[in-house]
Amino acid sequence: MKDYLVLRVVAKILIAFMLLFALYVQFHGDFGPGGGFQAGVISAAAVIFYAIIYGLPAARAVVPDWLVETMLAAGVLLYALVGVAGILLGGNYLDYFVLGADPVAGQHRGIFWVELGVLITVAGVMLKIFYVFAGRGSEEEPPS
Amino acid sequence: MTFASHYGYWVTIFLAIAGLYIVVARGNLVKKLVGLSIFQTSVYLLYIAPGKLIGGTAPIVADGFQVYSNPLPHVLILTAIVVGIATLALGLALVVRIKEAYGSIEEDEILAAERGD
Amino acid sequence: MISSHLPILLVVVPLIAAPVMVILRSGAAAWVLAIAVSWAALAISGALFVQVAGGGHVSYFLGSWPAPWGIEYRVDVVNAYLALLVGVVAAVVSVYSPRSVLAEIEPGRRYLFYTMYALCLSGLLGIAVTGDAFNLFVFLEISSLSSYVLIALGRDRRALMAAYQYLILGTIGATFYVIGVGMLYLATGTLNLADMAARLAGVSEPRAVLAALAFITVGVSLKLALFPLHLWLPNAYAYAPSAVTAFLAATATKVSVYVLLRYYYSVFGGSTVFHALPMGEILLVFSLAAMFIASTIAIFQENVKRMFAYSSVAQIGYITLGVALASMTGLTAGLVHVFNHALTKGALFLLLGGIALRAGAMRFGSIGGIGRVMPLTCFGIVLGGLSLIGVPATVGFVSKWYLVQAALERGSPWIAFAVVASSLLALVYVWRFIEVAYFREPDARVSALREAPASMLVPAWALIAACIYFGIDTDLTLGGAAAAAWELIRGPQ
Amino acid sequence: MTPETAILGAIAVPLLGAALIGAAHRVPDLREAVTLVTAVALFLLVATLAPGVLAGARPAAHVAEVMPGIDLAFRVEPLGMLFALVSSGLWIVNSLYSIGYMRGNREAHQTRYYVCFAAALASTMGIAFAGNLFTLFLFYEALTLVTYPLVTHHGTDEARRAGRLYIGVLVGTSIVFLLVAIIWTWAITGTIEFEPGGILAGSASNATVGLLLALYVFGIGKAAVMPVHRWLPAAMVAPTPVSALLHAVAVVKAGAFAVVKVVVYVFGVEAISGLASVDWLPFIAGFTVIAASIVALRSDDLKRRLAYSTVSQLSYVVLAAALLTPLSVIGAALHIATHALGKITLFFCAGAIYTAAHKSRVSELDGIGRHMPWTMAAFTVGALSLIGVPPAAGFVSKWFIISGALQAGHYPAVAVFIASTLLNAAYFLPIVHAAFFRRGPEDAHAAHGEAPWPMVAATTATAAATIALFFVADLPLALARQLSFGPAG
Amino acid sequence: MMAVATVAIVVQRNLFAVVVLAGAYSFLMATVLVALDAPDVAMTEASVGAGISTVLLLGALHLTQGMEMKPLHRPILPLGVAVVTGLLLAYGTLGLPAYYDPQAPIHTHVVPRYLEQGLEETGVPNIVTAVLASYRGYDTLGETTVVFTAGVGVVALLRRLRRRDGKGGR
Repeated sequence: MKDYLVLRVVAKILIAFMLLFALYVQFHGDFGPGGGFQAGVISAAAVIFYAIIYGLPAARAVVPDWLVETMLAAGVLLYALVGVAGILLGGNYLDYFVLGADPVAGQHRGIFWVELGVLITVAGVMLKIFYVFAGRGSEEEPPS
Repeated sequence: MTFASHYGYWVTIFLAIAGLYIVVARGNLVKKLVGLSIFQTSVYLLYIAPGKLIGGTAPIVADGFQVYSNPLPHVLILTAIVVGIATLALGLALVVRIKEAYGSIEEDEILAAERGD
Repeated sequence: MISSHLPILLVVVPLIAAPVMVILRSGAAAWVLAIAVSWAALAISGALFVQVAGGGHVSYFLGSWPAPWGIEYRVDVVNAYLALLVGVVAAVVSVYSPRSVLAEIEPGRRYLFYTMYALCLSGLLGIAVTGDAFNLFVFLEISSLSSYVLIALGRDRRALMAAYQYLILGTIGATFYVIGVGMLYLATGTLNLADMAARLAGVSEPRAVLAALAFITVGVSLKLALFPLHLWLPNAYAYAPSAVTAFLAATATKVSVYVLLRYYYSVFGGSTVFHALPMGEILLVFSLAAMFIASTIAIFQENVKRMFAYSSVAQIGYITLGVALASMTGLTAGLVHVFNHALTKGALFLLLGGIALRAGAMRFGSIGGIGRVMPLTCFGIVLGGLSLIGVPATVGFVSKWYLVQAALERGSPWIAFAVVASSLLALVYVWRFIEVAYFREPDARVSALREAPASMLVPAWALIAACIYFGIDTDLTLGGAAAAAWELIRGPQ
Repeated sequence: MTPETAILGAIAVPLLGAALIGAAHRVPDLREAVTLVTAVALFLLVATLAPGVLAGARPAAHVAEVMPGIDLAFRVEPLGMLFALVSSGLWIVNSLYSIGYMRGNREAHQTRYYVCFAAALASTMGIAFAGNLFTLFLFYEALTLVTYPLVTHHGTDEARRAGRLYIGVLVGTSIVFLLVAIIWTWAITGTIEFEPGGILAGSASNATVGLLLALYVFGIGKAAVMPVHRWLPAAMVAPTPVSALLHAVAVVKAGAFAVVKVVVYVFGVEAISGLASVDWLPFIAGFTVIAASIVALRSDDLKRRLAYSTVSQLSYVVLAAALLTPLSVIGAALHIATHALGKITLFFCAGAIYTAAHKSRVSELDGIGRHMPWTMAAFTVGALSLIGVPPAAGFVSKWFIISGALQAGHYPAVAVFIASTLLNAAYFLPIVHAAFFRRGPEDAHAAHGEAPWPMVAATTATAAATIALFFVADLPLALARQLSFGPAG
Repeated sequence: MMAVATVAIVVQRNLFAVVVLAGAYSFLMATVLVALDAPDVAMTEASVGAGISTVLLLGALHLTQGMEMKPLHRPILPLGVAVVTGLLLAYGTLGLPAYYDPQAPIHTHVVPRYLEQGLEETGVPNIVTAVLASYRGYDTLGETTVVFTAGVGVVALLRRLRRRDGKGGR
């Protein structure tokens, strides 16, 4: 597919929108449906889409393996550390109340960070799995 | 309690039976996994369906709504879904390795090969 | 201040270590971390045990949300006893692992191996300390997924198939568990175990509860490989990397036993399960079947690891038998056997790992006369085997004593005879190993072997020594088991 | 030295010896020296306990509480004292003999042999001094396990089969019957201590007592009551000193000892005498006595003949204990000692013959007395002792047993004793006769003379002891009396 | 319709078709979930069930094989197992409170607090998010860990190493 100009152009725009949508889902999760997980999936999907259009190597160039692997670890770490922060600030584990000036603000901050953690890990894992599966397909076009 | 009041459960039950049947009966490793995820999805309904309330709405607090459907099952099932997909991914990875090791993804053929080992 | 956070630290320390290992991407560093967290787990669980040994329990509200709205960690002597067991095994295995990992895992995978190990540990501990039905499921999955991977990392290609089968059956089991929990939730509206128990009293319609009991029993029994749901276990144990086999054999099934006990006694209530329902009789039948059939199968195995795997199925039968007897003595017997069998089997599989490292093969045919070239390893296996048989001054004897006593107290001597008779089957398969190891002339390949490295012998022998020591001084094991049994029988306060 | 340390020492010394022997495996002379020293030390250690026990003391030592109410504890009472004295004493001569035998036959794995031997003695002491059923069981199993390498010493297929039978029968019976019996006792009475007068008295129903007695008697497979005797003849594949250990020093004696001890201290002689549910035991034992003697009579292999003679002689002890009269119990205790002396002598002779002349069949022994006078003289003494002819020690114990039987008015038993005595004579005397009064094919014997001196020395020593014991039977008698009549008696 | 899809999955032996059907099935499931006022779940189910798992399955098939063998043995036992399970489910569910019963314990216990104080306690109007991230945030940590575990696991299993890999054993 690498030489369908239209597709490539459309894809570029589309991917931009997908990422945007991902962020929307992420931060609008407080008010509407959605949250870290869905956002992660979508942003991963964006990259996967990119890989499908431009081929795996190109995608790997944009989002290199080491980054992905770090992502999938970093997310969990972030989440877990938010919990530890709760302890350090004198609360229980995953206690958000102590994170901010007043409880609700603390809750907000806590939820924000953990959702971010979820996003990172989920996106990382999805990408990683995709890479690995596709990479195994002896470098040819991954299916779908 | 009437049959009607429980019809939602019957879907659950049907799905559970079908899924479990695929898992146990079919020898194809991929198909087993598909069956497994169907079996898991049947649980989603078991949890969520009873959470619905007549005239209720999605549990997003806003003015003008009093009755909300039960959010807790939603949360649990979100987790369950994630666990399901994680299991599926892992299972598929295993299947790929098995295919490379045995050259087949049919249980019977593989067990036959193992007897050779 | 820190002491109030022990329950959560127990779980989170290994959980945090895992991603760090991935980020560091170094086998050596990962191993150092693994050792650190394992010993940390041991220390924390020990401290917890001391905290609750006197009775009573420690509650920990995650996110400071009071139960039942938030998730509660609830540690009484039962969990602590189990966590301590997991801690001990983890500590030993972590020291043991590097040598076998070097031999069995490709360099690029080693840090991933340790990551999985840390996750598995965290999952098991999470199951042990949580007081929330659904949280238990989540951690069950963490430990399960990681153990599938750990098993699949074995060298033999059959390890892959074993892991796959375990994945299928394990997931079915977990799903059964979730269904059970779902019914309990729909019937009571809560997920907190203690709260659930309290509200179950007010549930008029028993059928949902019965079904839940059935689903949870079946689901967990799949996990603990209660005969005839053990089909995944022998291959999984036989072909997994040595360290993994030892770790899982000593912890995973034991944790499942705990879950079962927790539901029977702390949620449904012992009297409901064993007096209103024939649960005891049902368990009794399956336990006896496990003891005899599995032991008999073990006798005819050609692969030593597989033989001891089947013996595990049989030994699990002993544990559930103790549970099935549903008396203070019986429960004590079951719980003490949880600990004792963990020690014994852990030691045995660690030592077999030494043979796997040196000889490569595990078939009786290819290790004839190995006792001459690997004296320490084989003598250790002999001692472990004696503990399986239940020779006095080993831990196996203590368990057997209490099982028989419980059977006699229950007024059914035939069970007592069944217990001792089945241990004769153990005598047979253990002796099979002894004769192969000592009476066959070692062929050229065997006589070229060397004794296992100290880094493997020392941890393994530490466990063997424990098998002997706790066979003579039973204050800790028996005391803990008795306290736990009492806590369970007394029911929720 | 306090009695307590002496008791613990009796266990520790042989173990220490075993360690040293293992350490000295490079230097055979040193190794054997260690063995002898250990043996002597052990005997002296045990001997220090005797006066106190004779004076009525019951020294005890508590090691650890294994399970609530179940201790690892020792308590020396007359029977155990007697047993300990006999086996520790015989160990000295046996070690001496072993040195000759193992070197004479160039046996392999000699270090392992001596180590296991010492370990076996440690377990025996444990059995002898056991203060409760648990301790008894513990060391009983230990003895089985440490003697296994001795039985299978040659590592041949035959040895392996014998080993299987040995472990299978001994561990099997002990776990399936003995262990259950012990736990049952515990469940009924709440104690497993050995108490004068018994612990079951009153707390167990008539039928239960009978069942328990069966469990104990057949659970203690080492007592080789038919039908659980098969392991003993099979174990004959082992080197002769091992046979001596099995038959005289430790194993079967431990069995007989355990039976007597259980009857006296768990059931209580008075408590169960006359109970209908225990009548069967004398007949089982009596049957074993006769049947085993007949088998012995019909077997041409010398060691096999001796083995079956042991089976029958052991059932003397069981039978005597089962008669439940004070005199017969004394006789039982004594017979443990006297049979030990007689039988070890006979085995020494068999081994000596094998070593010197490489003969193991009765039919080959014609005229051998001329070449091995000392050995065959000793053999004669041993044989007389087992038959029960004065002036050999066997007479004393048999006297008490038979008078016990008469006292009980148990005439079947009396008949058994008389018949068996005749049988004993029938399977021993021909050997003596052949050895001395028949002349064998000359050329065959020209080759050999007496066995190596340590063996001859040991043999003559035990033979002499057999005679001596007849004249100075006071010590064992005194101990045995206390068994029936308490310290006062 | 879901039923139809399921039956089709059972009978269909072309695995690609099975996968596609599974995707369709997930979409249907998602719509049902929306109907049940569970938009979050629906969204996830759609993205996961219809999206990721489909991709994964296709990827796996691409690496393995497309057709399923005809099963050798008669599936009596499996059917039995499945049906027994179903009956047990039926038995249990019949004992459960009827649908749409506001008095059912799940509506009267625990949850009210989420719905009533959730907003002021966490400041998050989407109660699902509130519960997910805060009240039961620890579950979500576990969930994330599960994902992480799966990711690392897949890497551990499928990563290509310099040495030939995948071939286990001997």
